[in-house]
Amino acid sequence: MTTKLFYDLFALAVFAVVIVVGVPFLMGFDGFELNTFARYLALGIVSLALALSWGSAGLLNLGQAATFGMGSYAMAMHLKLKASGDALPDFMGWNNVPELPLIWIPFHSLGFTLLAGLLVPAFVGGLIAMFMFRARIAGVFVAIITLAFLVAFQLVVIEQQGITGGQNGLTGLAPLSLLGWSVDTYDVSFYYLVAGCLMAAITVGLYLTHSKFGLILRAIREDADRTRFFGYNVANYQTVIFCISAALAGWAGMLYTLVLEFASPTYMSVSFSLAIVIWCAVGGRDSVIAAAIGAIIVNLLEGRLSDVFVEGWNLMLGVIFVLVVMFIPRGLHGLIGDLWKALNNQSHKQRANEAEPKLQPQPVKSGQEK
Amino acid sequence: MKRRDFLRGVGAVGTASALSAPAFLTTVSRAAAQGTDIPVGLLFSLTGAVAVVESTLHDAALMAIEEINAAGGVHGRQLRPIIEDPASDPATYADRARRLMIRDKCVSVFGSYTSASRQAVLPVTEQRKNLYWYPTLYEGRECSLNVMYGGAVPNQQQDELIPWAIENFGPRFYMIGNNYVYPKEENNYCKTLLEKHGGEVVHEEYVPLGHSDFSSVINRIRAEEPDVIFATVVGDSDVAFARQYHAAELDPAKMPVISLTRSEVEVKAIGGEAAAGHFSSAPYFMGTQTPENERFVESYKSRYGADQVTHFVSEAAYFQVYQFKAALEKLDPANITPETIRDAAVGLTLNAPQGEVLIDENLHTHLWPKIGQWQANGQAEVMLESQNRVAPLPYAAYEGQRCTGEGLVQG
Amino acid sequence: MDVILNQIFAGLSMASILLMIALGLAIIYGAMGVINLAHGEFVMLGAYAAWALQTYAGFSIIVALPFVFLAVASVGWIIERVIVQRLYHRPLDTILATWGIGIVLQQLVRLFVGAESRFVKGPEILSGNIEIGGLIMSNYRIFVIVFSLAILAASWALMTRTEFGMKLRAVIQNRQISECYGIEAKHIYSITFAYGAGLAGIAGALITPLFSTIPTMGTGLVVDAFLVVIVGGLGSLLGAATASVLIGEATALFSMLLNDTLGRIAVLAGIIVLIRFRPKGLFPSNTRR
Amino acid sequence: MAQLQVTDLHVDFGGLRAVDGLSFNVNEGEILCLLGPNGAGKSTTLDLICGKTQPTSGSIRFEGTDISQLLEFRRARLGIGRKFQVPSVYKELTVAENLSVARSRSPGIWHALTRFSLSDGRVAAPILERVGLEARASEIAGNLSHGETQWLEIAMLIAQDSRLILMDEPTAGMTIQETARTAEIFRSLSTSHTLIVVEHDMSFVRTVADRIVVMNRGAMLAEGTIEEIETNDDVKTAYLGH
Repeated sequence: MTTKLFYDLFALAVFAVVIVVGVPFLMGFDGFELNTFARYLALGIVSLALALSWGSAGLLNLGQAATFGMGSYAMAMHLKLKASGDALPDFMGWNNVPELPLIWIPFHSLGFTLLAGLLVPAFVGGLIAMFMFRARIAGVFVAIITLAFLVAFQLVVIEQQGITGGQNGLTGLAPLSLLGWSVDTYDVSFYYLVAGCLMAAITVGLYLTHSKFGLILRAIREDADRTRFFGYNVANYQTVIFCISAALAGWAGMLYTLVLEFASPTYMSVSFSLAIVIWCAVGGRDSVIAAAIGAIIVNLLEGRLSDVFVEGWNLMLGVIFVLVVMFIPRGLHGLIGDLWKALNNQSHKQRANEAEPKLQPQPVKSGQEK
Repeated sequence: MKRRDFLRGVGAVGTASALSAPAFLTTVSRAAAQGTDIPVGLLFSLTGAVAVVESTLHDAALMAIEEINAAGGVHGRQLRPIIEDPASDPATYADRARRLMIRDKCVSVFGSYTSASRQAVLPVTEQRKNLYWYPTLYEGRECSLNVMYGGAVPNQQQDELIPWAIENFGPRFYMIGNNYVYPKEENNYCKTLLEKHGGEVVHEEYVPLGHSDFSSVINRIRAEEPDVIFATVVGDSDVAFARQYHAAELDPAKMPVISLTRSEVEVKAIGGEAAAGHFSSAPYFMGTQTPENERFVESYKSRYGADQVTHFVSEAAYFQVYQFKAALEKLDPANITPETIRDAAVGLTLNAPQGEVLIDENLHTHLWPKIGQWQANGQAEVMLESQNRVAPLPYAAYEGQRCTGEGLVQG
Repeated sequence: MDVILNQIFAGLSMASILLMIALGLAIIYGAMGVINLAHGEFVMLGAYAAWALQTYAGFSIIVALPFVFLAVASVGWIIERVIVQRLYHRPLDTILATWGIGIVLQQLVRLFVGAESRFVKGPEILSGNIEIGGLIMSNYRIFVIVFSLAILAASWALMTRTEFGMKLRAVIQNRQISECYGIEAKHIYSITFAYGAGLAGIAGALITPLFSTIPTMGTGLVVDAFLVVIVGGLGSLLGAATASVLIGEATALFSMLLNDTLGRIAVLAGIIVLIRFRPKGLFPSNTRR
Repeated sequence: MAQLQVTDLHVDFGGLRAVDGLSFNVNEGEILCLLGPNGAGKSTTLDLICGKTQPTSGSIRFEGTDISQLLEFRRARLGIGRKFQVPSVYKELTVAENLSVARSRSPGIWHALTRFSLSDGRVAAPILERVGLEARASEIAGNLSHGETQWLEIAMLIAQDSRLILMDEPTAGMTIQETARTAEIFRSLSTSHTLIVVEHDMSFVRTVADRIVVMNRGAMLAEGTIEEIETNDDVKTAYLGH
């Protein structure tokens, strides 16, 4: 087992303990506080999904919010149908829609909804990825194309009011019932549902980054051409990671709808998409755990700052982002890594200094390997 | 220049302690150790796109709260405003509303301008049986038992307006609005009125929220030559529309824009010259002549600056706080809950700046609709004022549905 | 027929505004490869500068333009010196940093000037319309079109006909070698960034009579401007101009045939396809990489 | 039949004929050296064979299949490997990871998804030993010296195990000892691999080449053993400009 894998598993274990035991304990198992925290955890999943495509494969997907939104709407459609009973969802009446659109009908089934929330984003992500990567689009152009797609997609959602609820999104949703369990978002059990999903997502992410697949992605990130000459179909690799990342984003979106009890086109806005990038950057895009933690920390900080500085919190967040990008480009993960290294060197040195005078009086080379 | 303190900490919890490590994780309740204060939430965006309007609503509501406190509060208890900034983002509205209603145990929350933000706040409001005071005109078709609607619904804005417009300018209407539920619903209602009064729609179109280049729209208007431009464009879109309409030299005497959304705030940004000659329908204009309004405008200006304006949404944000206070006064101080406040508020009358308003059992407000023509000085001259207070019918466009004190009734 | 002519003019007018905004961005991106997401906020600062000069000093917009240019350019210069300069070797990170800068600028304006929409008066001489048959053209819009072409020409001359432009092109092609010849690349970059920011400022001042001046006004503009730059081709001024006209006219055409929302969606889809098949843009520069 | 058959190959770069009517064959197990003055089209020829550049006309057949229209990864899968002039290892990956990427017998996604990243460690160890990098397996490749980087790339080619290996100036920047060791490795490789080597170092060429092709202005100038080339008049003229 490599040290990196060991380090990641250790981090996962610590993180799991903090999330499963630490946080609920600190919050006194209070439903409201945990509900707020569940929101952060859901956002952690989408940040993690971005870390997979951006961190591992170097593909900056500024359209992550679009796939997140698809998952969110899939869940909202199911819950809206449930809330409407046999009647037509209310907003369709406002938009003079005479009967339930075809695309809504299968969302009566929860199973279909859950599948759609994963597969539709994956499918759409895959289409865009194939479209781009077959033509070897890379770097900034990936960012621009995905951004343009996001803007167009959000416009379509807003335009198709009869199907999507337009600007207001889908509101007035019923609670989810899962295998006979009616999900109360203010209950501790709901928090554990979301936490469990996050842990599962991290496990998937960790597996991917430690598989040979993850290795090839890192190779592609560094030099896609070189990797082609080893016989790897780079476009396929990029497409698959885009699909997986999109599916995870969709998953996060479904949870987000459950937490907030509505779906809104603002989940697909440019600023939300850039916010995901920021979370990922703050945590550290090289590690899926760090990216998830980044989302949690930034949102926690946002909640906290906005509590204390009603007027200045947005400004402070902006300043923090700029500072993070400038001074800790590899995020908290990189910072901790550097500190760890520095500490190691320090203790090496100390040990050398303490131990060596006894054995050998003359000065020797200390542990300053490059 | 800016009037708010830059880094104003809110609540009793000091900055340092609030940011300290253990408190960082858990969101400490600011309601703790506050004795007999009555916590009320203020949920208006101070940042982001909607802040243009919502910051004025915030100012008006806060002013009312502080006036009440200065006059001794209610039952000798002070109202304690708890301020949140939802940053124009529906998800943040939902999050902050949870804080106010659950953590801070506010007995009422005053907030928001757009329909999207109201609907984001609804789930938690209804689930917690809290009370949300919403001051904005809106599209109707909602009948929540937990929202106090202070603004006009379609019938209050349009019933007198449409026949008047047909009579004065002609029957051919061009509908332009932003692409969301409010303009669509207003237009739906407008169409039923047009049918009744012999008008017609020559074109109906919707532009995205925040749309800023109206060249194509103006070309179309020029080609269609309608009698009336029936506008439900909001915010900075409306400002851009009005300025470009003026720059294109379309004559308000021949083709006036009649807006349901344009208020003194927008006109100030449009510029009096460009806005002059066009019309708005609203229950309140800044120049309304009542003693209550004189007081309201004067103290608003002295507080926030002589260049500030009041308008039909900020007026509602202001009087709703007084309605809240009046409801509290009817209650036993030991029994103040959102639901008792609501029940006490039904049937209340209050001398608001626009005139005497009444809270209907459906929780909407009986208002005094007016039609104003904008002047070059940025004020409206009232052309027509309703003789009676008009009752709110949030389901006016839909036969067989009525919003009552028990909620929506069919048939 | 008149409708079509008017619509073509509307498209040109949109194109001129797009071009004004995109030009500074094209120069910055072309020279440094920096995706400057704070560009929209430079436009916003320009609008507010014009407002301040008009409200407190009584300057008409046109008189205010040089001051606006200098003011926003100096803000750009400071930002380049303090922040952007450190990120040239990390192009994707500049996206994030400049987005953060954008938030900060927006919030600073909101805190110190206020969130409300500000009124800026258009210049008197340019009010009114010119009518040629059924074609009605607003004088102010004509002015903006002419002005944007003038700025385009001036920028082109600056890049190709001056010593500064020569040095800049040298630095773009090979920074190390240029530095060996005594060209201070850092300095050149700062000035270029400031120039691009200044152009954005002018754009902001010029659109105030048409649009609404609020702290968030730049956010929506930057995405469009970016698409113009990418479609035009890396740093190509001619490309940016062509792309502006293309996008402006396409928007006008589609919004006539469909409506404004669908028009925008169609244009975005077209742009995506265009980037896919011509990632180097309409006018790829053949000097770099 | 020759393993690689290049027939009447042309390529234009915007009017510039980089390769102009080139034909040659390479037999299995042979080491072929490409010589020629700068700009003769040697690197371009390698680019054409491995798929980095598309020919304007002409054909390239590898083991009987026409590969001139295939994408580069397909050619790699058929068994063509490439070493570039500028050492191109993955500087952010460790030495062992570099080898793991290079070892691409099964380049499919499913295979990659079901293996851990260093699952071929056992295969990598002897290769690293062969190039003297066994002690640095977990070092980040970016930390290697220039010479070590060259070795790593050669190790990667060995790990890739292509039947035809294209080398662009493999000894550039190497010391005399290192060059000698490279020559040794090449000879041992040629028992099971075919090599095409672009090289300027004539002593190296003398040691390894079975056959030499001299190019000038995109076309073949001469072909033969080292002795034949050294006495060829055309070659002298081209090199000395007479």
